[in-house]
Amino acid sequence: MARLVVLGAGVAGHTTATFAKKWLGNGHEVVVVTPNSLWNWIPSNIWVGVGGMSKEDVVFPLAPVYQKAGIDFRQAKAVSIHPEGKDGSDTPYVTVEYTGQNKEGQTEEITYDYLVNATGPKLNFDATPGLGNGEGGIGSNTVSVCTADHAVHASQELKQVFEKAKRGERQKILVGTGHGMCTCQGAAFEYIHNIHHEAEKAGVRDNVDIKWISNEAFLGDFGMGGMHMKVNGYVVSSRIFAESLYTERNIPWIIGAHVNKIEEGKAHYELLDGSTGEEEFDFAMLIPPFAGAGMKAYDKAGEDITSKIFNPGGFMFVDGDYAPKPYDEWKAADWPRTYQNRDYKNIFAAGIAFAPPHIISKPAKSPNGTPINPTPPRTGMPSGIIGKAVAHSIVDLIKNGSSAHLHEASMAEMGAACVASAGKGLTGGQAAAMTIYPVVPDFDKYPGTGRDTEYTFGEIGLAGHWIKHILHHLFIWKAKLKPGWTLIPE
Amino acid sequence: MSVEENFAKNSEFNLSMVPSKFASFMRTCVIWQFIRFVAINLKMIIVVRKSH
Amino acid sequence: MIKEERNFADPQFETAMIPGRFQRTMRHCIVWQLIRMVFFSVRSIGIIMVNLKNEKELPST
Amino acid sequence: MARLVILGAGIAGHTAATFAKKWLADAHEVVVISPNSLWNWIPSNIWVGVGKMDKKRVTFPLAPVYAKAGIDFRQAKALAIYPEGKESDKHPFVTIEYTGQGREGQTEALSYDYLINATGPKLNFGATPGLGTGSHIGPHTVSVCTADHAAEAHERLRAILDKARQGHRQKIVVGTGHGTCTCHGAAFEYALNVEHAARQAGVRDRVDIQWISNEPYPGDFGMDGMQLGIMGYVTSVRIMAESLFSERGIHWINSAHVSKVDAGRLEYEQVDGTTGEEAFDFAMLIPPFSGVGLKAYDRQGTEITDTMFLPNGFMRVDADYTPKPYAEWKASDWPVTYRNPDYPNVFAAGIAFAPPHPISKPRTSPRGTPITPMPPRTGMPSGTIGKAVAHSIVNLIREGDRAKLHTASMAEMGAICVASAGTGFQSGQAVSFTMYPLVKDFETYPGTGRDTKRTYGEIGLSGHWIKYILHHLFLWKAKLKPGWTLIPE
Repeated sequence: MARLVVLGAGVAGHTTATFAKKWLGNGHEVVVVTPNSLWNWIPSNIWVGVGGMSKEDVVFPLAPVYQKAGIDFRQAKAVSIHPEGKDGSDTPYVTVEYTGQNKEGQTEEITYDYLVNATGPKLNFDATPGLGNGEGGIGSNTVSVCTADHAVHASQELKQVFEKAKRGERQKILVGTGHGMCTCQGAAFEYIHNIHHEAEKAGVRDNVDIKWISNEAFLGDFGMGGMHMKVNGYVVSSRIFAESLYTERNIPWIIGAHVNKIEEGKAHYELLDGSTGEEEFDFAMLIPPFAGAGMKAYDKAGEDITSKIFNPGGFMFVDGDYAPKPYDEWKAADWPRTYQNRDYKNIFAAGIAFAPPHIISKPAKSPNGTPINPTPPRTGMPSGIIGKAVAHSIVDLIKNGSSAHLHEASMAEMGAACVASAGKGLTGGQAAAMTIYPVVPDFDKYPGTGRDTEYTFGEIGLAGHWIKHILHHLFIWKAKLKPGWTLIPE
Repeated sequence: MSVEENFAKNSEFNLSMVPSKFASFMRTCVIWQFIRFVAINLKMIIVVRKSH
Repeated sequence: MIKEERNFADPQFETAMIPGRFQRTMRHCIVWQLIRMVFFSVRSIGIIMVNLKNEKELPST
Repeated sequence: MARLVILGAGIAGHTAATFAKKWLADAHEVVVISPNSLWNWIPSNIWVGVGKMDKKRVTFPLAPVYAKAGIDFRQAKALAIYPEGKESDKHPFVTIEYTGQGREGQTEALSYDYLINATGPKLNFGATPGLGTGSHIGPHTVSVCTADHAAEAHERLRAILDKARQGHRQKIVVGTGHGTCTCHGAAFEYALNVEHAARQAGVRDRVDIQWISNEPYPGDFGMDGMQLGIMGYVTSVRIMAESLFSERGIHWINSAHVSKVDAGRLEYEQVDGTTGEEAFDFAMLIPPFSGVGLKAYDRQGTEITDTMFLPNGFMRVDADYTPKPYAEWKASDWPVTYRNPDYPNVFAAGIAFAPPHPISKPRTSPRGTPITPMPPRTGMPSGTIGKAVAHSIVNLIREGDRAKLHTASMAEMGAICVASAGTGFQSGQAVSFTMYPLVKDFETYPGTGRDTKRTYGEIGLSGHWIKYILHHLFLWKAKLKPGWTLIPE
């Protein structure tokens, strides 16, 4: 009987755990370690952030679902990995610290045969002074929509801003990224357009200035170096697509910006050309940069081997090619395929937790040396696909031994469907529906745009909103393991 | 006419394609969007199948 | 190799809309282009009518 | 019996002359003075330049047409205007020098009651060293501004395509030869037609095509660009122009003043002060336009050229020429009747009238070189203005000084423009534009300065058909064949 320990119950971890359990049955053990008691469908948080949904609509308690599935659930935070065991035992284990289940603060060692690191990101608010409260939480100056609780807070603040605007006070809203190395521009993109939509519905749009600020080199980069997609029979850069949408909605943009300091009602930033500026606001939603969850690793002797297993950002090394190379030597083949740790073959990393070999956008620095470039998104559909492939590999390893064939899910051979909401409403809503193939551009296969324009496509309209709404229910259904959940693709 | 005034507000808006009244209407026209709904779903299913 | 993708390899061509196969075909589809010609002619007549309408008579000074 | 003298037989002059004669009939005299014996449908010259038409198909002799219409045609060049006559005879007159009709070199004084200056542009090749001297093109570049130039351009282009066929890489540069050029449309069409020709010849991959222009971006066209309706969107023509170049692999250099041309090499300066050079095997560079260099004298014989003409040689009309900063320019600055403010019996039509200011934003390089595209006044606006001026003069002749004048303000005038992107009944393409108004009017249209319902563009084969039909239609009209008056300008 083997034991698989999954750290994290986000899209990647939950997918890995549920599929592994389904395939392994009761013959083996699946343990999930996560500090949160609730599962959260993160893509819908932006709707919570504008008051279109309540927190209850986007979360559900994990414990009953795992109990029914026969998964051992520990509401705890992973602290360290000991892949070689310790003195007197070769069995690898992780130490965890409970955050719930009436064992708060207790630590425990959980041994594993196979480990999946799917801890997701740490929301690194501290990277920018004023962005957070110094404890990794959200500060009083800006709001966030990264968690359901953050989004609830954001919606309350936004309501006040709208009320002031209704009374005739001019309000300034700033949405974007709070640091030069942020990813997840998509969420901020959705949020700004949802704010615009809600402001119009509330009849206060004329009294509200909405502005975008982000670390992208151009609007529509999204951390993927932009993309060229089919629109109306033309192939266009996502830059035109995005700029058009912002123009249509009268949202000006500041681009290539590293937000380096937040004060009450004011954001300071540095631009790619080295110039600096500041922007005042009454309400700001700035996405924090992501870091690894901050786990440590120790060898048998108790020596710290964190830097061997994790990159300096705290993301885990897997089977990617991490040799530093200049931008034009980057290859699609550098990207990991199996997500197996390069040193410990029984450890895998899925979702945001794995270290990408390099960013996808073109790296850029300001003259002062500040790197200002979006880091690659690893959320949503790719997370799910990677989680499932990793589960598949581990199940085969358990069943067939170490000679088993590993399953592959390279982001350079993976497409993604992405629906970015631009306003909620059954008949008045809109969303940009995009498909992109592959996520990481492959210039050898597709010289020019790096992607297959037959499958890279974008369109905005009500249909996109319907899709996003259906996906919301579909994925919550799937995550709850309700009948037919395996039929729903990642 | 209302949205195209945006062009005048900001010079960086000049490289944009702003939908006319007809295009804006089609974006929320239920019948047309239902057709697009089916079309987009087909496209997405193709990409999902290619990715696994 | 698809034509429109090759063109995007040059950074100067980034902000362009390059027609895909369908658009390129439509540009040379005789039936569709006949319709477009009628359409454009109607538009042109509109412009000519406006020009005629705008030709005013001013008193000589 | 009054005499109307028209200087120039281009689109504006020919339109004015033929309509004036039709309306005035035999009761009054219409005299046309033009140094050229042939009428030329200039928009089709670009097809001559790629060898798709020969010179004969875009020109015809003027003399027989005018003889039939009863217009007095003098193949001569206008030298000077004497709007106050002489001390001895107060009747105004122009002096001309014959260039044909067996009287070459003879000069003559021709009195007039009304005068229309429709002399068009002087092709000022001399403005850029190496582009040419004076109004004559130099050996290094070609032009498509006249039918003869276009025919020569084709000869040289053919040689270039032959060399490419033999495997030699060839570099073609097309664009404007000076910082103050206008008429980008012709160069734009030529660039696309050359690309089309290279593709048809099967040598496109051995020919590099480079666009160089004084516009701030492709698609400015001297009109500050435009926002047009296309496929249900409103977008800047810049996207459309850049897309066309991108689709066809034509690179562009913007905001460039070509400062010097040598054999196979040109130097340019950009608005940000940077300089560069471009080697070429074949270059078609449009020269800047200036007035033809008419002089004017008062009764005593004192030169008054400066009061009748602006320094660039274009004639003052009823526009507001007060220098103003860009932000204060108004649609109402533009002329309405094209009447000279000092001499009410003198009018200017087409390129010959002085525009009050550019339409594009004027810019200068750090060294002080102006790099500003000048407003186009060709094609449809020329014809419309010519007809309105003829109308006014006919009224004046018939009804005296109290008569009403006709208006044709470019700020209230729409234009139709079809820019060829390659010929062929099935393989051709052209961009068809309609725009209204020509001069942006931000008071009436606060967004884009133009009415986007009437400003529209589309590319396709149908555009080519339209351009082809227009070619025949306007030649028919210019030849005054049956029904010519039904064809609008």
